[in-house]
Amino acid sequence: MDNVSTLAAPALDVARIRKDFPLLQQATVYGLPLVYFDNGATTQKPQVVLDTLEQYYTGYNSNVHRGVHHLSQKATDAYEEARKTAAAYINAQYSHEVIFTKGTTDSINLVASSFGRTFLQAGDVVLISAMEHHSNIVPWQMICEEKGAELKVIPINERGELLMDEFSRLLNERVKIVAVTYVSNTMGTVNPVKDIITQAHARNIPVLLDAAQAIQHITIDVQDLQPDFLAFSGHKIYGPTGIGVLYGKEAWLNKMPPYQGGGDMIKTVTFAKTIYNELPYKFEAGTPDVSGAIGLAAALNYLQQVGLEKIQQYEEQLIEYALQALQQVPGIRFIGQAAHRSGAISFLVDDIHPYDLGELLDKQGIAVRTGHHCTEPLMDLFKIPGTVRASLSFYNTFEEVDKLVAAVNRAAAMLR
Amino acid sequence: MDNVSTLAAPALDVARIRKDFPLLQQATVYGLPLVYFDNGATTQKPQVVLDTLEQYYTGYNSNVHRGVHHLSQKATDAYEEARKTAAAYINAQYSHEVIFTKGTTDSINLVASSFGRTFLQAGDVVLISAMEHHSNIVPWQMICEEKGAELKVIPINERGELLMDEFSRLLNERVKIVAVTYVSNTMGTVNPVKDIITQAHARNIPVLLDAAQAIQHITIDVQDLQPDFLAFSGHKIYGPTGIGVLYGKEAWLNKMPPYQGGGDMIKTVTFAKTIYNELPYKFEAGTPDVSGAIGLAAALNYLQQVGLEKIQQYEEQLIEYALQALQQVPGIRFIGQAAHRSGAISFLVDDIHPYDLGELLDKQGIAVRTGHHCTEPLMDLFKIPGTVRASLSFYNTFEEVDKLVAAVNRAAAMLR
Amino acid sequence: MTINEKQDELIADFSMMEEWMDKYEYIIQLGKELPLIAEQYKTDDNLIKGCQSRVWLHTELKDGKLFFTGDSDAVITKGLISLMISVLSGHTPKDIAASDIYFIDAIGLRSHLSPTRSNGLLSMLKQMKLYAVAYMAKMES
Amino acid sequence: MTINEKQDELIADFSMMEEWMDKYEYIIQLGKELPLIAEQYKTDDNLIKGCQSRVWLHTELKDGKLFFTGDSDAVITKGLISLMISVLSGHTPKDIAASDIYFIDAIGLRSHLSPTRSNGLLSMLKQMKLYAVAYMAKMES
Ligand SMILES: Cc1ncc(COP(=O)(O)O)c(C=O)c1O
Ligand SMILES: Cc1ncc(COP(=O)(O)O)c(C=O)c1O
Repeated sequence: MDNVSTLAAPALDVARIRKDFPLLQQATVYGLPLVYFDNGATTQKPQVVLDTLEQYYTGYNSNVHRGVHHLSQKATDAYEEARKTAAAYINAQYSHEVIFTKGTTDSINLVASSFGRTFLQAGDVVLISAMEHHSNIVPWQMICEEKGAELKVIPINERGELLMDEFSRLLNERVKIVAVTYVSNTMGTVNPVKDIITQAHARNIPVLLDAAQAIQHITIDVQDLQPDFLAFSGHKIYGPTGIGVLYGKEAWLNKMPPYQGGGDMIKTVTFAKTIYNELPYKFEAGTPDVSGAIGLAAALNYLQQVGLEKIQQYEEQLIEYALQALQQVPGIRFIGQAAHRSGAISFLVDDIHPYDLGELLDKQGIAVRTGHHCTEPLMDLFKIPGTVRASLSFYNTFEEVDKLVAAVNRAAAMLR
Repeated sequence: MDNVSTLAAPALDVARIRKDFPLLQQATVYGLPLVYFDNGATTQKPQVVLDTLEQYYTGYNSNVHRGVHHLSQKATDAYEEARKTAAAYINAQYSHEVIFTKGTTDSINLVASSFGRTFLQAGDVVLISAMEHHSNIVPWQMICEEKGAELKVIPINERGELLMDEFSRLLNERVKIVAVTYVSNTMGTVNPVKDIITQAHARNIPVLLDAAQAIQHITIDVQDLQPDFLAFSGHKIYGPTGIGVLYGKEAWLNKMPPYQGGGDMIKTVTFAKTIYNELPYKFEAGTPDVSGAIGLAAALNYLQQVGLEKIQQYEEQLIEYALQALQQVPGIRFIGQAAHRSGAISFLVDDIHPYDLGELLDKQGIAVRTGHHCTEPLMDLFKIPGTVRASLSFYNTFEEVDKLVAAVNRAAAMLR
Repeated sequence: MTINEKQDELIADFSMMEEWMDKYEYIIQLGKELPLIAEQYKTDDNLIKGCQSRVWLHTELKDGKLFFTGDSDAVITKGLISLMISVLSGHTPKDIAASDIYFIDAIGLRSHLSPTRSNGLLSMLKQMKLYAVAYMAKMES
Repeated sequence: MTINEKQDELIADFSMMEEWMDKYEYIIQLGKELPLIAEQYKTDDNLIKGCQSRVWLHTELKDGKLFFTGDSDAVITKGLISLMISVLSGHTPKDIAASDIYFIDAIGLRSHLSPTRSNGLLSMLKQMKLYAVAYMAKMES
């Protein structure tokens, strides 16, 4: 088959890129070189991230803020510089609109709890979509239950695309916030978030974007896109585990009460009355994950250096190639066939259990994820127990895709 | 002066210990070798912790739980092994009584929110002490305000010791939880927590121990001590930033609702109804800080290897030496003179502002902390703007103490 | 054959296969040959917790011996059930309860299976022993 | 002397001291000599935010020129106020508002001061310029 993607020159020199990732260079599985297609779950880290952590811990590890001594100053500077880097990466207007959290889940919980406690009342509606990750479902369920509010769901079509007409119909004055994923972690669907935000804003309804699966694939400019909140995880964008970002518009963050109490988030404390600090500190109680923030900034700088546009181009070539190559597998069925997609490819072969397929791919050195991918309601909708999900990164190669296809064929033959 | 501590042989070979800490080996400040006495704020990391992080990221970085592939299995095993290590370190009965959090602040907020929402009602009392860190004040203030409960405070004497008679008087059936620090981060007071727990339990009142400043200095056996909750931070016990532990008795944790919603903390999710996972996962929403947990376990193993008893013995020698040496400084005044103490030494010299003193110590290569140490109510009580705090670790030396004393003398002479 | 003889036989069988893919081929084959549970026993009661795939297990006592049947929606899991059944089925509750199941580790299954699957296998073993203990108690009373 | 001449003089003074401890000695000396603010002006209104120590600053206009007095509970901070005052006091609001304060960086104060202190210094500068701008507006109207 004449495949456009293979004919076009790859937008990146992937062989060179891969040298930056020590795990990709050295990891073997059962004696086979590792083929890592579980990037939706977490990504590998470039050497510069590890070096940054090492430099921090051997050079200037110290607690930040309020420190009178030299190391504390260096650590504070680096931590605040990391915030600026993250803010610049999404083109936030102010760096204090970037709150460092534990990850996407923590970010969404912060908003659900703090926004919810202030702005949600009995009878109000929180609008999510049918393809949300549990992390963008359960926090809203919890606050809705507490407040007597209702969770409503934007439905999708059989290709895994949002029904935008239904969305428009669901938007009414009862809706107090819309919380949707930018990119589906299970199906790779890229949602029309600009349209969603425009429609919601026309009714003065704020929008939270779950960008956990978008930030590493798509250039995001919050001043252009105008989300009110945006959440992502460091570990999914080539940074350390345990760190994440909540972007929030200053105006909203200022209106919201703190989420956690503790050191750094206060101005003055007496037993009678406590005055909260200003942004971003109001939302960062306790000693922050300094190494995590600095490591994340190193990852973001690395991506800028490689070039976001090139990464995006190459990933588009790769995903198109993978879709076309996988299509040749007899009996394959894609879960999610959106016109606009990124990152993840979910599939099933005949009636083979995804778990069996995943196990035999692993034994051939190929790491994929199987199961519901924390999107159980979506699985229920498609009436399937789960999928096999291959999720791609710019460090994956066309040859790795070929290996995946061969391994799927071999596994399917055994399991049929 | 005949100083017992200097005559006794040091319980540790500190020169050898220091070789394990790369930052201590190489860091200089203004061309001077660093003297790091800010261990109460955060501790330096032994090489084995850095190696563990490096091995994780270059060898088996992967998302944990539910993974079908080899790396995910390795990462899951290591993460759960880290939980067992942490559980064994405090002698928890079950490893699922150990919840990984962001740190002490996160741990206390979890309990304040989850316990508070379930067990606190209008008119109830939360009992804390006058020497608490903001992280063990503000979360309780927040939940008390939400529930209409009252925050009451165990007073202290002028030496910085809890008034245990007052404590007994304050204990009545309105008290629903006692939350106290094991060791004061500002004054180094070691509180009689065993007595506190016994008295509280006699009335069926649970006790939360803030062990942020205890876990690195004192051997803690939760089955002996019997706290219902215990919180500490990884970064203060020679582990990575961004990770911490909440220990909770199984019976309590099972009675409490989840704190955050997301991946991993659920068994099944539908839009209508979500069933929560069992312990410890119920309280660990989202991708955990895998590298942080593994790094923390490496730190705990390192401490076990050095020998907790030896560490404790040496630190006691060191603190006694430091107290006696500092006493020679003309005009010095200690804030906190408890009979039983550990870790931190707070002082003031004449009416010199602690901030000035700290700045000039820094310029002499000595890192201390100045200010209120996130214990503003305590500062208000003593009617001081803050203190100079030197906080000691087992990697500090007697010579470093001598340098501190000399530097304090020089700075005081300049500032008087 | 005793339970241990059956285990040793399985270990010998597996040791002849070098590649893990071959071992899986064998497990899958066993799965396809699994004596299927009668449909009426595929109830929620007979579901075993702790597996990513669903696993049913049913027990019957005949002439003082326990016989197992099972099923799963995943073929490899079926193969694992089949392995367990081939070792334990047809023995007395007492022997089953007292048995030391070492073939899983000896074959290397525990370290090669995905963690959820190997947890599932252990749940299965635990469940089978629980049944045995329950029948023992019944027979004694 | 113009504002810049005063800055250059300070830079020269500091460059003669090699050790940072000497520079601090000098700053502390300046602090002790600081023309103290009159007690009635040590109000919360005159407190500058963003310092670990407390800083008061008071302004007076005389013959078209601005004169500052200040105080702090910390001596080094007093020294820093003193530095700022020696540079800016006695100039017209216009000159102060338009001034480019480069001596802080040139002396190396920003990188040597603790971050809260250097933030405090910047807050102080900002406040002094704000006063100047306010007086300019007043004089024009
Ligand atoms: C006694 C005490 N409690 C709580 C904390 C808060 O710990 P973290 O900032 O690591 O959450 C600290 C450390 O600053 C502390 O000393
Ligand atoms: C779309 C989406 N949202 C949220 C999350 C949760 O991210 P984390 O587990 O890092 O908090 C994930 C990742 O699993 C995701 O894919």
